[in-house]
Amino acid sequence: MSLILTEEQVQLQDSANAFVADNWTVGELRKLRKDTGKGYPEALWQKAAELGWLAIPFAEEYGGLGLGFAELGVVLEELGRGLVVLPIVSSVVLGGGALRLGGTEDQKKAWLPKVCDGSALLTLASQETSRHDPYAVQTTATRQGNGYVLKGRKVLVPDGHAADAIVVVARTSGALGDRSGLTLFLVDPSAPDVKVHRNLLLDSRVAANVELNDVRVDASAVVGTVDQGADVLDQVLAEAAVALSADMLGGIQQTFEITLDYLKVREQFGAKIGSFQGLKHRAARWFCEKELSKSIVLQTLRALDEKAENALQLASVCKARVSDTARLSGKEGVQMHGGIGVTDEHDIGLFMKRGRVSEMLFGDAAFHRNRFAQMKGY
Amino acid sequence: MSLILTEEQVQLQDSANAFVADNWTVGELRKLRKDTGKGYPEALWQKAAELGWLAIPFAEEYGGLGLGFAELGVVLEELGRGLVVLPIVSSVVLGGGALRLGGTEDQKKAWLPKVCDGSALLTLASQETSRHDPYAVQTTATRQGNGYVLKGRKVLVPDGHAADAIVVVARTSGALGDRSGLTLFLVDPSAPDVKVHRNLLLDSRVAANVELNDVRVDASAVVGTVDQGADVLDQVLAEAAVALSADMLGGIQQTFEITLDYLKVREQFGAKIGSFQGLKHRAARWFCEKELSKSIVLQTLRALDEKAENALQLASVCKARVSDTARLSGKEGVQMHGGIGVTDEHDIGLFMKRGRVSEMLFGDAAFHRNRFAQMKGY
Amino acid sequence: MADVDSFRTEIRAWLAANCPPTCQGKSNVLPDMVWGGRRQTWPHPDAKLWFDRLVEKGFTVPTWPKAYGGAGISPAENKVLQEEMARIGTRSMLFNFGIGMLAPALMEFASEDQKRLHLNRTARGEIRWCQGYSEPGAGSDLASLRTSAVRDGDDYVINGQKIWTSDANVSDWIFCLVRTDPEAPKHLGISFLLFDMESPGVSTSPIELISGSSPFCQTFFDNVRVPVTQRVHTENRGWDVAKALLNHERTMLADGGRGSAAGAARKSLLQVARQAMGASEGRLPDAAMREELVQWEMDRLCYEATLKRTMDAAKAGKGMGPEGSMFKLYLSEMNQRGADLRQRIAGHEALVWTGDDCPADERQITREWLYGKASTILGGTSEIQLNIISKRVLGLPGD
Amino acid sequence: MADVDSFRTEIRAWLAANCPPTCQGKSNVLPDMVWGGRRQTWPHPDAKLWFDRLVEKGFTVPTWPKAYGGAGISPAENKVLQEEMARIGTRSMLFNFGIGMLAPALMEFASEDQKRLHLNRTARGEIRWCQGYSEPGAGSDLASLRTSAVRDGDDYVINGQKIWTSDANVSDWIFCLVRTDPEAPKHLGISFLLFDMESPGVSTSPIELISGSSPFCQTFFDNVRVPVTQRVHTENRGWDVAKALLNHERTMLADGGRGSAAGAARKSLLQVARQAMGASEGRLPDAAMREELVQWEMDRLCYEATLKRTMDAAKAGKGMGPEGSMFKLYLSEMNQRGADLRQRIAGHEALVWTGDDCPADERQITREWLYGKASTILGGTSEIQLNIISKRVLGLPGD
Repeated sequence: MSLILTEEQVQLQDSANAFVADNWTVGELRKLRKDTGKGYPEALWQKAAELGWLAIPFAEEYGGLGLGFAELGVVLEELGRGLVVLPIVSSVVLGGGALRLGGTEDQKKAWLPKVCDGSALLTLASQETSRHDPYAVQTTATRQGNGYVLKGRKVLVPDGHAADAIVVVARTSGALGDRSGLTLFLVDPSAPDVKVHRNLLLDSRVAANVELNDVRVDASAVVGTVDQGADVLDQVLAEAAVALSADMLGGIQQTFEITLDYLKVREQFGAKIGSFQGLKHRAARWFCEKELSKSIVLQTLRALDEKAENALQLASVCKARVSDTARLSGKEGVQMHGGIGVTDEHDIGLFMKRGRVSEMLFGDAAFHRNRFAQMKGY
Repeated sequence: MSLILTEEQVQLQDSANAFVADNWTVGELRKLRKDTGKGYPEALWQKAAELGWLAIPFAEEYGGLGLGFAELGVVLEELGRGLVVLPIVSSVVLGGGALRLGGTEDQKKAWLPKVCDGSALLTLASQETSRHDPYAVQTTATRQGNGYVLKGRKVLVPDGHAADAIVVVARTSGALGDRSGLTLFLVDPSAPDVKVHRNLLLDSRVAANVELNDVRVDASAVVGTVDQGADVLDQVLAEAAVALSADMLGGIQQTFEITLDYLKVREQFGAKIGSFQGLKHRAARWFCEKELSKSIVLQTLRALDEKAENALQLASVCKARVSDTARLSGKEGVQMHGGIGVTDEHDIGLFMKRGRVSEMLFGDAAFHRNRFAQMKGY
Repeated sequence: MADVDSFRTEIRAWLAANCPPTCQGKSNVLPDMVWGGRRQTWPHPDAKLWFDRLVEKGFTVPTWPKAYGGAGISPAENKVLQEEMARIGTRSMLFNFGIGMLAPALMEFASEDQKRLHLNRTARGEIRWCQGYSEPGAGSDLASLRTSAVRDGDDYVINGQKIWTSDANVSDWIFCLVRTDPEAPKHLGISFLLFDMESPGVSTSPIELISGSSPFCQTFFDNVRVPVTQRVHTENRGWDVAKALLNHERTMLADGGRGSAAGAARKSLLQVARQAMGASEGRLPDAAMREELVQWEMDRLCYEATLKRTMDAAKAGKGMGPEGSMFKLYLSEMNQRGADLRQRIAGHEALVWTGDDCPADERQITREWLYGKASTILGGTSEIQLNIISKRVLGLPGD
Repeated sequence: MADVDSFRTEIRAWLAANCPPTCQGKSNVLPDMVWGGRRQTWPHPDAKLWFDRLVEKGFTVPTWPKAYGGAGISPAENKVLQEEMARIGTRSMLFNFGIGMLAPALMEFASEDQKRLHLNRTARGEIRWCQGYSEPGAGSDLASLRTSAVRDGDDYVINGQKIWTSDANVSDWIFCLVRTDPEAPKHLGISFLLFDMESPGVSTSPIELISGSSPFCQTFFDNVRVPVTQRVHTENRGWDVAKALLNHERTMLADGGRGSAAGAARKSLLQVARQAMGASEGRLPDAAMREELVQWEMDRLCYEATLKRTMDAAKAGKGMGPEGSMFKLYLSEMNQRGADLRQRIAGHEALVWTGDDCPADERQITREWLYGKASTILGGTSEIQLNIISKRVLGLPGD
């Protein structure tokens, strides 16, 4: 496993970079605050689909490109650099990923080609508690006739308001907090007993709370094995954490570069502020953290592709480290900009906000350190 | 409660300061490494007794001065500033404190006057595990006839090799880790079944490991109430943690001042190194930590004297904060001195070593944060 | 003590006779604060009545001299006054930047005429003041300001721009630093002026922050004419006034923070944590978060002890001096860290900016976290405080 | 690939014919390292025999040109050689500062005669080198060194003092920075000399550290005569050589740390913790310590990944450059933090310096912790690394 980009990956990076430059400015985020529709630019979504990005990790028989997370990571990093809002993690990694890993042949045939060409948007409804806790599932799925009845409330469902299908995690047995007893179901959000609340997050992305009021689904809606849903869920959430880390890495790098440029031009007390050791040494330490984050993202993306034995451990190392670095970057980026950094007018605050939301999605640093400790016997 | 020194306390401070200047240099510590006797300068011990310092917290009827921890703290801070080695915490706070708090009238009459005039040295044998854990007591005391038989092994008994009597914590009932079931006994270390191993600590102070091989004691040796020894033990250990914090505070302040002086004279790259923001800002932050440490020490000493409801909580805040600041001081003190700082020839390393040992005695920062969390319901 | 006791008797009698019952107790009609000035409104006529009586006695600023609108009482007597008002659940409501920051500087630097005029009007709540210090290009290097004041007959003509002017759009007068000598070294060409915000040529525009709308404004001066008599202290020596004023500001921030931010955070951090993560065997289940919370709480207690120690020293006649910078630095960073922790603990609800299905409390946590990012920047960045501590407290050489 | 395969066959045959069985496998008679030089001793005659055969083939420094004592093989071939030696459990033992640091600088700056002489002697293990850089007064400001070299006929006469000379008391030759022009700007008056440590006027004295005795020495020069022919590169341009050498040193430290310190710490941190605090329901009971341990372990993994990424980039032809400073900074601080953690976890046993009732392992932990304090100072302080990163990597302006 080499931790540098192949020639093909460099080309992909260039193309993603050009895509962002041609189609998007960070300032678009301010407009999205007032948007009440899908919450992402639909024309861009179509272009991303045309470029094949939504097809990256899927097998060719379902319309995919048969590539891996190493490639998806390259794209996400560039989009993160530009703070582009597109539901790739939701549809390709979460919803599409659950089907890729656990779906029946029928489910895959029905949905994955649409995920790949962008004509359908999938997502995952997992979280119920304030803080990420994947087995704390109270939503129940009760067997009834040839199907199940789902009842419960999900929060922070990424792009749930715009989804065409939602993979819902429900409890079919066991007690709150048990790893076993979870089952995944494919649910149609337009069904009459599903209620979707659209929430604008602080970084202008959108997530939904989803109420399931005795929603009836057919037995064919089960994704993966009944009661063993955690096998798929753990993998999907780890993949989402790593994919999101790539997006965060882009934001971290851009925050660092914007700030470094500022340190080189802003003058105070008759000198460039970048000449003050007080700021300079902090910038150097921040640089080290950024480089370490970059390395662990590259390594973990590849570990997922190679199905390495320690991939889930690395995913926790990756998300914990990148979350900490994102927090540091948000803090230093704003602080080093001084007054202008806390105005809504300047972009640096937008990077901090995106980093903050991502930090807390799919488990924050504390969650992943704890998880790593359990896996490793600490 | 005022957090500034009274006039009498300022006088006491001046007198302790003069005592150190007249009788001691930090370099004496290097000699103590080769000492195989009591491990502290006996002539100074006698002088300290003559100045009344050993009598500070005891009632006048036992030869004491009837003063409090606020006063003892003033003395310990100055001794800590000079890295003076005297067994005040062992004899006055630990051993003497256990008798003061839990001793019978006979025990007090027999020992406290001798503690006050320095003719006897007391200490406490509590710890058994690698890390401080006051209820993890495996040493047993089994009832036999009119007395008890003690069996077990104690570690890190401060000045245990030089003690005339040792208060030993043993288990009379309950299981390992239980708070109840502990009993304190006054043990004669010269008894045939007691074996004392003298250990030189890394900061040139001495502690002992004590083996109790079926040591017989009379029922009159019990200090406090059988099975309820933790009531006295908790208080004694808290008082020792705070008293030691005062000593550490002295070391922290001296480390800071030595380093600050060095920053003002040492030149590199044609300038005083104290003019570099990289060091300057760190010195300023260190200053803040030092000031916060000083405040919490002053407050906690007074809370002990006033028997404040939250005194034990404050003791944990105090020891945790001062331990963290001592670690920071040792680290910054040595690092800012550069190469000379890691040589045995320079004093700064001696301050780091004393701070390190003190950091770990009577519970390190992690222990006290955990304890505070439990007391406050976190 | 006899004096104090008789003063207490006197105050009780005066309160009994003058404080309307509607202005006492828990459900009184008083507004939280009276900022004063031409925009002041009153929720109830009794509140206005009570305020007028306070003004008449000099009790809005009790320790100021009577000649300047105060009551001329001692700190000890003022303590009694505050205790007695607290006892019946009433208070003196006047609060604005004029009292805590400008007034001490005027006492030290203004002419007698200026003091009589401006201190009296401030004490009577007739002026709400704002502060014209920062400029977009200057930042931490305050003294490099460029707003110009050019002498023209008996007036200065002001042109330029200020930023971070709190409440400029609702204030009456401004105390303002301007450059009167562009040739002199930067600290020696600055003057300190007072003028009416309704003067022709003054305009303001509110600043939106990352946390949303804010009390801060940009303020523009386009040929604003200010009489020379409204300059405080010698021409080109305004930096002396500014420095004194900044010291008062830091002291006020350190002390003010005590009741508000730290206090509010203390009440809720553990509560927020319990609500978000519940308890397992009586403890917070997330050990990593628990550790961070405890560290924060311990820092808070140590900070409180330090504040108390400094106040005790001040009472004993030892002034605060440049350590004020330590309080600004530590308090702002500690509160920022507390707000960060609270937001992280609160979890998903605190990520929601707007939405129909989310509690307002959590949304507020996020806005406070963002607003707190300004606390280590505005009023002197943490880096400036570190410079001040290392230079003025530690005596380390300049860069 | 065909070439590599045939090279492998060739090597296997040579090893089979030349490597004594006593020098293979787990219980071989080889010393850990051969430092070389006049004090070299051999634990077993076979080890000497094997070493001589390695020297003869140029396999102590396989990638060096044959003319300088190497085997002139490519990096790919060297990989095969190392693999094949590892396969039978043998190795090339030669290690000293001459190989990793001095030799690359000589290759770049020395005359052909100097290269032939010194590189060959180094490759043959005839010289153990030490480094004469630091001076007591100079510290991080290396270039302000004051050891003087005054021209006298065909010699320089050296007077002055060096510090932190590792193993000076057991080394044969020194590579040394001296001041040849006291009037020039400090970087432009330095020359780079090589000379014998047995020259009259050289003396050494070991330095005791806070951790106890150490390999470091002070080295004194009292009218030491060194032929001008032993100067490398132009007079007064020795700083060019020094800079190149320091870069190699940092690279070596970053890479060397991988196997030793970080590796050793990894094996034992969790073990130390389990031994000192046991486990409760399979987890370390002290949650605060557990959190610190996990953070450290995660940092270590991220550091390893970064090292790998850089090596992968180097393989692809992208040099390391000034990022070397990042590795020195991060590795030394991470290992220092690891040593600190280990000592704190070990508890009371690790507080004991000497005593008859305490395990040696724990006493060793304390010495390592203390010795680790030097790692962020010697070989360039962390502050110097931060300066280098901000200037040379980030392009920030100088102070």
